[in-house]
Amino acid sequence: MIRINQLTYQFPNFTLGPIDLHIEQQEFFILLGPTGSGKTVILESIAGLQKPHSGDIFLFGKDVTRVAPENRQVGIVYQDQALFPHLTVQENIEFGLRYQKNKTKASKAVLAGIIDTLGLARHLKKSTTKLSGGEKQRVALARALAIQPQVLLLDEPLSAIDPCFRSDIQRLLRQLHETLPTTFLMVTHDFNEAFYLADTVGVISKGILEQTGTVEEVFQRPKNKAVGEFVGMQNIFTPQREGRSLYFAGLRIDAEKTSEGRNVGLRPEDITVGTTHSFPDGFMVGRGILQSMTLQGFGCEMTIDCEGSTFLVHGDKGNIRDKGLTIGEQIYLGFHPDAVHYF
Amino acid sequence: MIRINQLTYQFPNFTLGPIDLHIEQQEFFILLGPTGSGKTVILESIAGLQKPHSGDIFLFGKDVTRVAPENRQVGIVYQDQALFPHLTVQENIEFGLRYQKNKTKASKAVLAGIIDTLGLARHLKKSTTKLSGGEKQRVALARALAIQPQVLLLDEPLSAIDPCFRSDIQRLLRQLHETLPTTFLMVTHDFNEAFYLADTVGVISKGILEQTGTVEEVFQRPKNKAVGEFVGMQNIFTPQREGRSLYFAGLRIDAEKTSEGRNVGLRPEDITVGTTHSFPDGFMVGRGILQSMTLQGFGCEMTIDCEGSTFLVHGDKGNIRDKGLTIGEQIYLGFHPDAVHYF
Amino acid sequence: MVLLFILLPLFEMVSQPSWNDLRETIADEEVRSAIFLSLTCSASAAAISFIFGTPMAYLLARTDFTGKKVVESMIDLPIMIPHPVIGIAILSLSGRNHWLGQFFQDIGIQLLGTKTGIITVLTFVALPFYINTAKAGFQAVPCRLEQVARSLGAGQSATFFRITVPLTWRHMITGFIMSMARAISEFGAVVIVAYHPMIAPVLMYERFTAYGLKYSQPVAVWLILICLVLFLLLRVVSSPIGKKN
Amino acid sequence: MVLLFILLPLFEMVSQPSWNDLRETIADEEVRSAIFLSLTCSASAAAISFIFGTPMAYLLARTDFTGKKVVESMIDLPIMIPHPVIGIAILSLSGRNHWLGQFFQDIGIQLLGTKTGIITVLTFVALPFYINTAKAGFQAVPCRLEQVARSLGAGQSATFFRITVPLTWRHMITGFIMSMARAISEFGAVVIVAYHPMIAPVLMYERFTAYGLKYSQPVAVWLILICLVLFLLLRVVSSPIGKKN
Repeated sequence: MIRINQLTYQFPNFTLGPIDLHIEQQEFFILLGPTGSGKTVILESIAGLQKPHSGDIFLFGKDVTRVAPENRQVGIVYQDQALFPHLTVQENIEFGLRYQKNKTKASKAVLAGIIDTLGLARHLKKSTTKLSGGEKQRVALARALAIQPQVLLLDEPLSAIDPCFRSDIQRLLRQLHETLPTTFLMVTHDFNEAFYLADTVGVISKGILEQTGTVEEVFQRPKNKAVGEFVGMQNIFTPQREGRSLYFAGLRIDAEKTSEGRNVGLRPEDITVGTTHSFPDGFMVGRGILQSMTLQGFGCEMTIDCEGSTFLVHGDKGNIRDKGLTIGEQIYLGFHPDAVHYF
Repeated sequence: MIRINQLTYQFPNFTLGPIDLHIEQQEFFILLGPTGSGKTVILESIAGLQKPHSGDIFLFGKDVTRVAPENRQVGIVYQDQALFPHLTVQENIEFGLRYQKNKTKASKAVLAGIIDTLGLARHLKKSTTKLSGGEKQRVALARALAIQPQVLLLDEPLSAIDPCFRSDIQRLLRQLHETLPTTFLMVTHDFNEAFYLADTVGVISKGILEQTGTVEEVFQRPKNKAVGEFVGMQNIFTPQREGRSLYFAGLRIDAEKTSEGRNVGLRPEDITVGTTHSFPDGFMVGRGILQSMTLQGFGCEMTIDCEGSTFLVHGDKGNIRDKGLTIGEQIYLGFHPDAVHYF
Repeated sequence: MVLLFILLPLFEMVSQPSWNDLRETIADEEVRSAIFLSLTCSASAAAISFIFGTPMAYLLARTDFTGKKVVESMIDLPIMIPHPVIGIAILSLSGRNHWLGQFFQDIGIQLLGTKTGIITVLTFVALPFYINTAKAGFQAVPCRLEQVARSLGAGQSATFFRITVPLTWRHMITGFIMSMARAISEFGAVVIVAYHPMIAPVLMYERFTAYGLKYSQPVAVWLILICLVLFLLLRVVSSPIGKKN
Repeated sequence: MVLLFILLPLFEMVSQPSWNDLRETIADEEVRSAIFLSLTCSASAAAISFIFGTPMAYLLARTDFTGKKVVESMIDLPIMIPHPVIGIAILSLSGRNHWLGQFFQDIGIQLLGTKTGIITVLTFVALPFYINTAKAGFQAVPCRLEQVARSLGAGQSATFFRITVPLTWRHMITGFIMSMARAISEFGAVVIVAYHPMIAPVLMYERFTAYGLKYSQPVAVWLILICLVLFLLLRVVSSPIGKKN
């Protein structure tokens, strides 16, 4: 269990915190945030590699704020892997073993298991410089896991890897987390990774931890606009009062659900479009002008102007072709009221 | 119009080419390939910044193989932007102007238009070090476009930008290409970018240009396994002859369409799954065991074992939940015969 | 402790002579002209290094050829060679029984005991310091910036003066000052080529051998103060380079 | 042309003395002992630099503190200070009328005209070369590697010896050789502290003043050959560093 109390850092151009964070044992916690939001600093403070300006860090009930990194049993995997260039793959993986107190046969079996799971058996004698990005990342993982850490810290482990190999490593991380008794804490700027891997996520922005909760919670009920934008709600509007009701883009919303000055958010993929007014029962339906339509992969991205508010909509390419939409023409858009998020 | 004849390079660990390439005027051509496949070298040879080992380069009918870079009227935008750090944004953009022969008022208007389109007007007096990644990339674009080049070369312009801003720059590139009389040649390793932007694509791998054609052609009819894997066909099988027919994963395929020793490819998103045998008419249907199921963003990734062949399938999360699939159970998968690609 | 080892001797030496000694020494015409000669010869040597060293440094930073390592080693040679050897080597070349020395004498250039000789020797020792600093500066400018400038229509020399020089002038100035400081400090090579006209280190050596430690100290103090001023300049100019790291 | 300027004098000097002169010179007991003294004193100076300079270099590479620039400037001082001044400064400290000199004499250490004095002076000039090279080596090792080693359970000293040293020993050896070469080349500072016992550059200077150019050349050639061997060693050891760039 990791507990961080009122952790702060002061840098010349940047202030981090105060951060309060609680991570359960064996949880897979992902700290999400844009580049430069202070995520790596938090990891390094847990590993003891950065001295906090103030605040305390507890690992499994023990105050480790002043404990040297070598006595914390915390493994760390960096984005750039940081493999020891003068050692072979095997020497890298086994680097930490001699410092472990319980060098039993059991730990050797664990190590063999890790090497096997990560598919590194045939690379053991190689120099680390001969490996691909994905292989390097697996060596870095094996090296950190070899010491059987209580906590594994992952600093954007996927972003330096070619996209083709990213899903392999992702799957591997999921698998490792399921089989090992280790608590995983990973930082990333990609919310798809969080969606795939995390039990719990925290969103950090400009040094402030904006929201923590289960993946579903944070993605479906972002607490504020910053989190909303970060988890992919590209349609964010501020409803206006007209008479006794609140309106946005010509649509009336239930005044019970929100109040003036707050925002509503909609994901582009939750909106469907059509040339007629026929939408499933209970849908909120708006009318607008199709302004642009761009193909993207197997989907299509549209912008639709509804009474001055611009909606971004993702749709299925084939679906849209069938409906025969034309730019500049009137179009209907609809969505289930549950797809509207209030924050 | 760009024409490359038998271009080759010899590097200590790498041989490129011979490459033959023909790009039409005002085309948006994208050269796709993994990191280290020699894409940047091709761009630099067109710009005159690398001397080819052998081969010729023609721009608009003129042999420019031995022409100095400053006389080619070719703009280049690098992934790392390469802005001049000692100059302001405006000085960067206007750097090339004094070397242009036709300094008319018209070109000033064009410049103003470019600055406007790229939204740089309020940054002109700033130092380039104060800009974000996306802003820097826009300055680099403006600088290259200011000299009104015949050809604009783009070296992975999106990969160094935070994912949130990538789509903005993508839209901008599309818009610029539509309004300017310039031929665009971009290299990237991300096939989604190619899908969104390109008229024509070329796939390069290990120094060899494997296939060129329209986006649809290359994506739907990859010429060989290397291209197939690169454009997202994660299910590639080699059918086996049994009696007079060819089979893969227990499915019989039309012997007219392929021959022994060739491959079939299927995209994960073209396959649908179900617990019963009910699929639309004409679908090819196989039976297998659901081996794994992992949530990913708003979708779900499954692996299904069909008589020894493993299929990777992407599906809609809600859809799959409704069907109540369980790991280890029997499951049916189906796809339209048109979704099968032969190469 | 390392710092103490370097600073203590210097500090003690500076603090030993009285103000009176210092004032008397600087009033001495011989001392003043020796220091002046030291400064002008060093500055000339640095200027020559700048003119001939800049293209060489650029070439070494931008191109890659077989034997580049050998060339770099050769440029570093003057740092390693014993100083009197340098003086002897240069004199060997200018002797009357050597064709080059003969040629120089025919056009009126003499090295032994002349200002020209001093400057030649100082340039020899100063050159590597300039070239290495300037080379580091050129290497710090990404090739890509120059390539983009070329693609925007700027020719080779326009690119050099509008892109490369603005980004390396600090290194160039640092190199100039370093090579000048190195030239001022030289004694062993100069004393062989030209005992007269007397540069400051030679004068100081003469005073030491003729009158003893006490009389050489004030000259040393003056020389050290001048070096410190140069050195401060160096640090002020080069500090923004340090900040970038 | 720059290369010619550096190489021609050296080449001409090496080619002028006959084989006979060279053989006679090396047979001379005085020459041999001077060269031997030069080598041992320089090696001692380099070794002292290694022992005290390594922690200093590591500190400078890994920590950032206000006044770091000032400290770095001070370490560079010996490069810039005129060589006779260095000699005079060190003598100033060891004189009988100075408390430190008094202390040294009480414990039996004397600098003027002793091997100890020579080594002290040579360490003074050699130290910056070692520290700067070693510092560059330490800076080239990413902090992250050390951090990861710490997180894997290795203490500070285990990390230093298992990670840092294996990745910097080339730089350390290069620094050792550079500081030794710099020490061998020194003349101006040594001649003030210790004319006797005579190191090679001093001997050469004496032959030059006493007998003229022709008699000093063979000694110079021998000295230069030894420097070249050192130098080749330096390049052989440091070349893999160059390849990494």
